[in-house]
Amino acid sequence: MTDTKTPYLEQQEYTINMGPQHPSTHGVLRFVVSLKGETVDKVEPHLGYIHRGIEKMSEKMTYPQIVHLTDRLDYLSAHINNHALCMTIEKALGVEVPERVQYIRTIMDELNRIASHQLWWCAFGMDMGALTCYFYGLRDREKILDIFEESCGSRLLHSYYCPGGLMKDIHPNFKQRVKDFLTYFRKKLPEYDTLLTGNIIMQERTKKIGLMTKEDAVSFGFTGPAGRGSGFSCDVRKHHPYAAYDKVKFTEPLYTEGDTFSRYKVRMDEMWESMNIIEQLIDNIPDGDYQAKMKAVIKLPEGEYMQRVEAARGEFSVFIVSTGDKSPYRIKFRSPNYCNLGAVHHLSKGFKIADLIAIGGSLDLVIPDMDR
Amino acid sequence: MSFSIYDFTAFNQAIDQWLRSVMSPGWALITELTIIGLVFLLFYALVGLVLVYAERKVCAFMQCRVGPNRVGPYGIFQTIADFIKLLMKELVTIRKADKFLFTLAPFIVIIASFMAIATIPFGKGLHAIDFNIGIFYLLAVSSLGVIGILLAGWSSNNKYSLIGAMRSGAQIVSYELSVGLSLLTPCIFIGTLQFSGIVEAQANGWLIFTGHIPVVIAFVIYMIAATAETNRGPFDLAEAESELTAGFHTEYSGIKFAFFFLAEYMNMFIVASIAATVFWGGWMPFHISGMDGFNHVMDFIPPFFWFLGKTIVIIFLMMWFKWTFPRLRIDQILTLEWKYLLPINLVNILITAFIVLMGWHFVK
Amino acid sequence: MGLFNYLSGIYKGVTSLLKGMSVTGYYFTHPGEIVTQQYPENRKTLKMFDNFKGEVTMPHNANNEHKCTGCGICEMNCPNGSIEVISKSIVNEEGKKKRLIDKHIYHLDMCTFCELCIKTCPSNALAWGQTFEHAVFDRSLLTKVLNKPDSKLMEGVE
Amino acid sequence: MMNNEALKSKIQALASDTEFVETGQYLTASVPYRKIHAICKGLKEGADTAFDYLFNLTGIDYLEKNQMAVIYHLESTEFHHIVVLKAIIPTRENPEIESLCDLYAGANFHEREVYDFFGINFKNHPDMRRMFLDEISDNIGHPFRKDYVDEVNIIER
Repeated sequence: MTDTKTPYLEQQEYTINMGPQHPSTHGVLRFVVSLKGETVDKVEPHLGYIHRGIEKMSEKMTYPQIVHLTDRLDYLSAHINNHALCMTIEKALGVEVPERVQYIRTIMDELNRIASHQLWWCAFGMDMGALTCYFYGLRDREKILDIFEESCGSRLLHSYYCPGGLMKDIHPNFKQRVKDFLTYFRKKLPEYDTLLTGNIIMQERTKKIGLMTKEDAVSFGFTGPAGRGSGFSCDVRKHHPYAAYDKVKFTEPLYTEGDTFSRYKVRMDEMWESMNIIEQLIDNIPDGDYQAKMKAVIKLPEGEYMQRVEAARGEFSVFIVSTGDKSPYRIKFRSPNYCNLGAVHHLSKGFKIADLIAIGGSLDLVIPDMDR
Repeated sequence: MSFSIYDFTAFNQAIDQWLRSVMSPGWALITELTIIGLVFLLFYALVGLVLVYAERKVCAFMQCRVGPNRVGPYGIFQTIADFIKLLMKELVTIRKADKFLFTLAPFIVIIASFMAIATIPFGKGLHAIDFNIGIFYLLAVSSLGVIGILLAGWSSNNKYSLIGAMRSGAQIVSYELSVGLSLLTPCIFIGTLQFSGIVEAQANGWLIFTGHIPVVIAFVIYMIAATAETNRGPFDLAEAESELTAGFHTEYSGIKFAFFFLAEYMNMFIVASIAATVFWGGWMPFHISGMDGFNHVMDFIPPFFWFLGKTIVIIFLMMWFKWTFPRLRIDQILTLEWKYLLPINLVNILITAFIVLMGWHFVK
Repeated sequence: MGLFNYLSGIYKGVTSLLKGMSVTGYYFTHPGEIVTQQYPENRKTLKMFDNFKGEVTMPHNANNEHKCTGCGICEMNCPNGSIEVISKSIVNEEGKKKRLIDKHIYHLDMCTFCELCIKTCPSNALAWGQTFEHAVFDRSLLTKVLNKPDSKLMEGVE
Repeated sequence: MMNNEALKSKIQALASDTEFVETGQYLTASVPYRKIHAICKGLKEGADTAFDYLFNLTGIDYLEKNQMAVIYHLESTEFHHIVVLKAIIPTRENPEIESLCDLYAGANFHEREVYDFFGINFKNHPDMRRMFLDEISDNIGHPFRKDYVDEVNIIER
């Protein structure tokens, strides 16, 4: 059995505070790291610096209002979070969402996934010290953000989905822009590989670092690209398909090494897969309404509802306990980052402090998602 | 030799004689030292400003950006603006820091780089001092800088700084070996440690062209080791901004930080100029033996520009490294040194010695 | 064999590094690839997308008329209280009491751009504005009154 | 993949006084809270159930019924069947339930979060500390409880 204990720090240890303000914790996460020389002995995450109590706030809000709060969890996969909440509400109400909405949602989700992975790639490169990656990744991400801005109106926190459909229809340019982006990015993605993946320094830095076996990954609930790097087949899109994912063909990249490099490779492969998915859907968006008929005031029937989706960082799920009111009695967001963070000590024990940064980068931590 | 029009020896001697004629020899020496010091100080500041600007522009172009472009045309006054900002900033001292050492550290770093610049020949007769043990002196002096870094890390009373300083210590002490041994290869070929001698010996062709494969290998090793010695990416572990925030100079601000900053760029300039001098012939113009017409044309370009041009190319190479590669880990850095560079270097020196023994080399 | 591995490792490492350098070298020598936008200079040519969510506005027509009936649905739907509708009751010519909007106050500093007010407005009185340069020195300047002074309700809007 | 009936009988065998709700999406079992560890152990180790993946753990505060509940979502990575276990603790004063940390490593952080926000104490948890609010001074209570009052930060509209 894995040592799940996050140990108390003892007095004599050489500890450093990594965070709350540190260049590579990507937000206000604080690791208290106990070192033996350069080797990491214990890692203890301290959370709560930006906890906003979204779950508590949601208990006073109507369902359509909660949607915009889910954006602010994992802000890099805002569409996907919206999707999860909207699907939960739709499922509870038994609303049939138009086919067009399903397709658009799937495409948007995948675009969001690519954008998120691009940002991960550049931030990972930056964590490793290759600053140039950062600009290449952001440059390409900009194209996706333009697509989002044209259709949804904003670039990061879209609030584009609403229970029953979409806020507004896609822009007429949408299809063309997505196709342009795909041709553009298919050319640029191999460049990422030449610059960073193939680089001997990068490979030496990441291979056999931050090891996680499949059993441990399952036990930790280590989902998403991180889990798939350990051979844990955890793709919700594959196992519990939603939206239009049952209509497309895609493979789930799986690596069995369970090290930082395999987590890296999974994400790189996922970008290709996402492009494949979009390509299969973009020409077949059916005509129709962009919104199913909904009541003006949404009240969920009494009961418990759950919807799982595959966000860019792992499994995101929304759990709603309703008492038949217009706001939920209890809403819980199962955020992938929070569960992945639980494994940081397990992953980085015994490795160097520089490896801790690489491991953190390979988990792609987004702090607001943990500090819900 | 046809480049005598650019020979500064006579010019220097004229100044020397004039000074001695107007004052006692002792005062003349002091005056000369002061003048040289002032000239180098000016040069130092200028090179620092230019290199910072150049680095920003180079990395910007590599990253699909335009870089600084607001202060002055093409942003050329950006570094001056930054320097003024640094001058005006508050000097933060930490309560539990060792105040004396904390203040001393940046000076040691900058003095080390300042001393190293003295031996570099910018042109014929254009150097502060021409030791007959030039390279030896340079190696000795340039490794003083690590003391400053260690002091800075220790006295800051900051754990990040301490880790950074210790990394830097381990790294510089190791790479000092490679720098020294890789500079030995050309010295064996040429047979002198004096910089003027090294440059003169390359009159008929730069060492990198005439020195067989060993010199090329030595040059590559020198480039790697020199990048590591100056604490630049991909070997910038001492700073490692994603791991240690800013490493040994985390707690420094204002002009003290500017000293570290300037010293980093000066060190880069120094190691690049050594590479240019030892491997690429210093201020020696590009000559192809047998083509006199071509050689004469080359001679008309002043040696100072030859020297600067070569240095700039090597500095650009170092910038290119920094903005392309991810950072190494501390154990990998030491592995690279002790498992790869050092054995190759030793074998390389043996081969060089063998070549010289057999008399197969071109350099006289 | 060990020596061969050692040397091939060096060769592979060096080639991978050179490949990486070729990418950055390519961009260094191709200034056409620069993507930076010169922001304040390009204000004239900078056009936001049609759907861009800059701020909530209340479109008025040429006669200074808007469509807001003052029903307060936007205020009710706003998740963070960015909208306050202050309505007044007046008696029209026929002697009927009618609710009319006095002030439609919009706190831009609190707005999260969730679009619920615009989507739920029964008379489509609100729309997105395209301005995005909201930086001001005083926070109170971000509190805006959306209906223009002396504006009236458009004919035929109930 | 086991169907709901088979799962029901499995859980029934582990704890006889289990009630089932099947109206929702997943099979929900209201299990006696004292037996939660035994049930999860049985479900995890059973060869045909193999619930090895705890993907969600939630606390709920039922103020009117004077109950707290912990809800476990379990999935089998082998068979991909899902079961929801609902352990209702019939008190709001120092509620206590067994920890699942030794079965699921991921439960560690989930349980700390539930402890932090709901004040449900998990027995045998290796590190029962507050997760998010540990930097704040003590006695701030458990903010996700329905009767939590914070006059400064919670503004009722």
